[in-house]
Amino acid sequence: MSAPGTLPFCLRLLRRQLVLAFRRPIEIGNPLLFFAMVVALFPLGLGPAPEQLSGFAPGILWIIALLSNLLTSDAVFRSDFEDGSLEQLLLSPQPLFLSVLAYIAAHWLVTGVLLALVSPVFALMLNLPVQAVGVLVASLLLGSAVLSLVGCIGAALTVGLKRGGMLISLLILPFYMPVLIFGSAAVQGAVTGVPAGPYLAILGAMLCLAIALAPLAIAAGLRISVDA
Amino acid sequence: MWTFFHKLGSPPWLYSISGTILRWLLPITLVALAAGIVWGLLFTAPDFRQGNSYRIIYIHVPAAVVALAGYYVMAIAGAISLIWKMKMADVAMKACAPIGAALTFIALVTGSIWGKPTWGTWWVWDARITSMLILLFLYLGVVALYEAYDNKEAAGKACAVLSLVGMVNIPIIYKSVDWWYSLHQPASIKFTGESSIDPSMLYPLLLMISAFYALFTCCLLMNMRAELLEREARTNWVQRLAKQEGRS
Amino acid sequence: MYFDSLGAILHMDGHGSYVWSAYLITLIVLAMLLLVPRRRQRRILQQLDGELRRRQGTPMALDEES
Amino acid sequence: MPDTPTAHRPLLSASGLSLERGGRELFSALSFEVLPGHLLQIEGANGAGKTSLIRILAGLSRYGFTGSVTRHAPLLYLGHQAGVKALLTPRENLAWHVGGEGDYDDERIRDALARVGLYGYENVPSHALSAGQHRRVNLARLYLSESPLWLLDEPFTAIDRSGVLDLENLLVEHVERGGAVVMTSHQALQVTYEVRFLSLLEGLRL
Repeated sequence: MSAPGTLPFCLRLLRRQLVLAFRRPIEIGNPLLFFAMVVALFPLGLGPAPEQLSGFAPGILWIIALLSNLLTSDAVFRSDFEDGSLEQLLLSPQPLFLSVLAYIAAHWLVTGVLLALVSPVFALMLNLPVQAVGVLVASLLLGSAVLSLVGCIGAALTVGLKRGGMLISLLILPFYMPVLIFGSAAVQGAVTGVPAGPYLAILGAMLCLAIALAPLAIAAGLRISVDA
Repeated sequence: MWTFFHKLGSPPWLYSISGTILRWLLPITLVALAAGIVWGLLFTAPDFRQGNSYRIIYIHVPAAVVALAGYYVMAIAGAISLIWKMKMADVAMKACAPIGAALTFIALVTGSIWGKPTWGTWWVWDARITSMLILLFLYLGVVALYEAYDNKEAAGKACAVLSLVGMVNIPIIYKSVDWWYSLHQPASIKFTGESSIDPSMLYPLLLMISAFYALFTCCLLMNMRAELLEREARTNWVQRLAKQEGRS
Repeated sequence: MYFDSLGAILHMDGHGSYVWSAYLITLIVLAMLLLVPRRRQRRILQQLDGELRRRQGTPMALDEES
Repeated sequence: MPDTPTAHRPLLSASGLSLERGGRELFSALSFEVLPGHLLQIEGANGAGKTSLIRILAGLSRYGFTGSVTRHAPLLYLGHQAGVKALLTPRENLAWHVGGEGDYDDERIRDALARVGLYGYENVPSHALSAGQHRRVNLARLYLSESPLWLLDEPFTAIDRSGVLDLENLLVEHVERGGAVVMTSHQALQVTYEVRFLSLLEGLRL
């Protein structure tokens, strides 16, 4: 018997993270609930006029998706850090780059993908024109993967800190901005009839870059956090 | 090359050489700064469209340029500290963040003050100002992360990682903000293009940019010296120094 | 010199308050940037010197105490 | 795989390790080698730096010390925390362990859990187990592991008397097979095997 291959190991990690998430369903529900509640805040703050809301809808939906992603990314490594599993992960003979990707994939599946899938409901509540809903879902799917990758950098750097919650937002929000710009522009474009392909392509390019580089930073961050 | 690195890694050597550099550089910087300010404020003709308010350019642009360059200095120092585990690079990186944040702050405040007579409003979400604001956030993130760690060595490493991530992201952020602004461009607001700037305005600007670079270097060295003393407080050379200079 | 009088310098055709306030703020921030590390350096050295003297217990320190 | 251990090739060598914390020197110029068959106990009072040393040896601490550590063999490190997820069952905890050491089938896991006295607990959610049982789940990794080098930080904490005996036997078995153990503990090992002691201040002694 020898160490498992890298791919089986990563799939096993992914499965472990997903099982952990689904055994505590409330943790999965929280970001969705957050999404719904903040959506309800905007008509209260901006007024219920449908035209106005539909004008702001792409930006609003993207900002809320971004915030709910941000709020959950803090927890990605925290429980593993607290119970010592993270030390074991660092000592494992498997490449940390790929095991970290498994963690991120799990996070993306239970927040980003889920948010993207329920977003049409909220889009309709905010009077987003129907022709833009498809682009909204696609841009959220792509964009939230980038958000998860970048958010985990912040999570890795702050996981060892007792009061990391607020700090992670300060570190990570600037890096979210390009994603927000192109994500909401894609939806905005779809509303006005501009083809969304180029925007989605740029989001895809960001995703490729993030997949290539973010795990390096996350691995370094985890080593530092465990060391401190 | 390697011996130079080794020397750089030696705190007493760095302390004394930076002292020598500062003795020359600081006066030169202050004179250049004063000369540039007087030149820009009093001896140049006003811009034909913006009038005298454009004189703010002599501090706004240098501060912005050096603030951005400072982030790269910080990130490179961070990379050196991560790769070669050089403690002095750690010290330099840590010293960069507050200086860069202060310069970014200057660029933002002067830009905002400049905006009032030019655009009639204190704040415009123009591409350059927005980018500067994000740069300020990036700097403050590094400072906040450093302060959050109790273990200062780990803090240095974490900030190095963060500043490297920032270095990769800054071009992306700048390009996206540029693009975003061109998408939403309000028509009437535009800078007088800096490419067509008159030489009589350009020379004092170049002088000020150089002076700001020198000033950044001076502040960096001074911060590093203070940081060095604090980190090396238990060593002989610092204690000797304290006996000589501490009793004033 | 572009301006004729001190008044013109201060007024700058109505933009004086903006220009001067911008320069003033800049100078204050720059001065702080230069003074803070200097003061910090001096404080560290003084503290360390005090610590060393305390440890050696020189009579000078006793005199000051009484 | 410790099948044909070459007794003179070290599994781990440390040279010139020095560590300073808060202006206090915890240890300095510590050099030693861990050979197959060594059972090494790190000695020192609370706060003497035992945990710091074992984390340096494991490679978890990478900054703040001088000297170098070379690891020549796969290692298994058990730290203070059990690393057991309350939401997973003991079987899942071991089968999906993030350490990624090996693929263990259910039978091996059942055996290992039986050895640490958790027979029949394979599929109970871990939050129903006590802290001591969490530690036992973690110790079950020792029965599964094939790493020749074990670094154990206070393995006896929260383990009852019979558990301690089992563990001591396991350690001896492991070193007799050609493995090596480096451990910290406050209590003396009750074993017939030769135990080496590493004092943080004086270095290696028998």
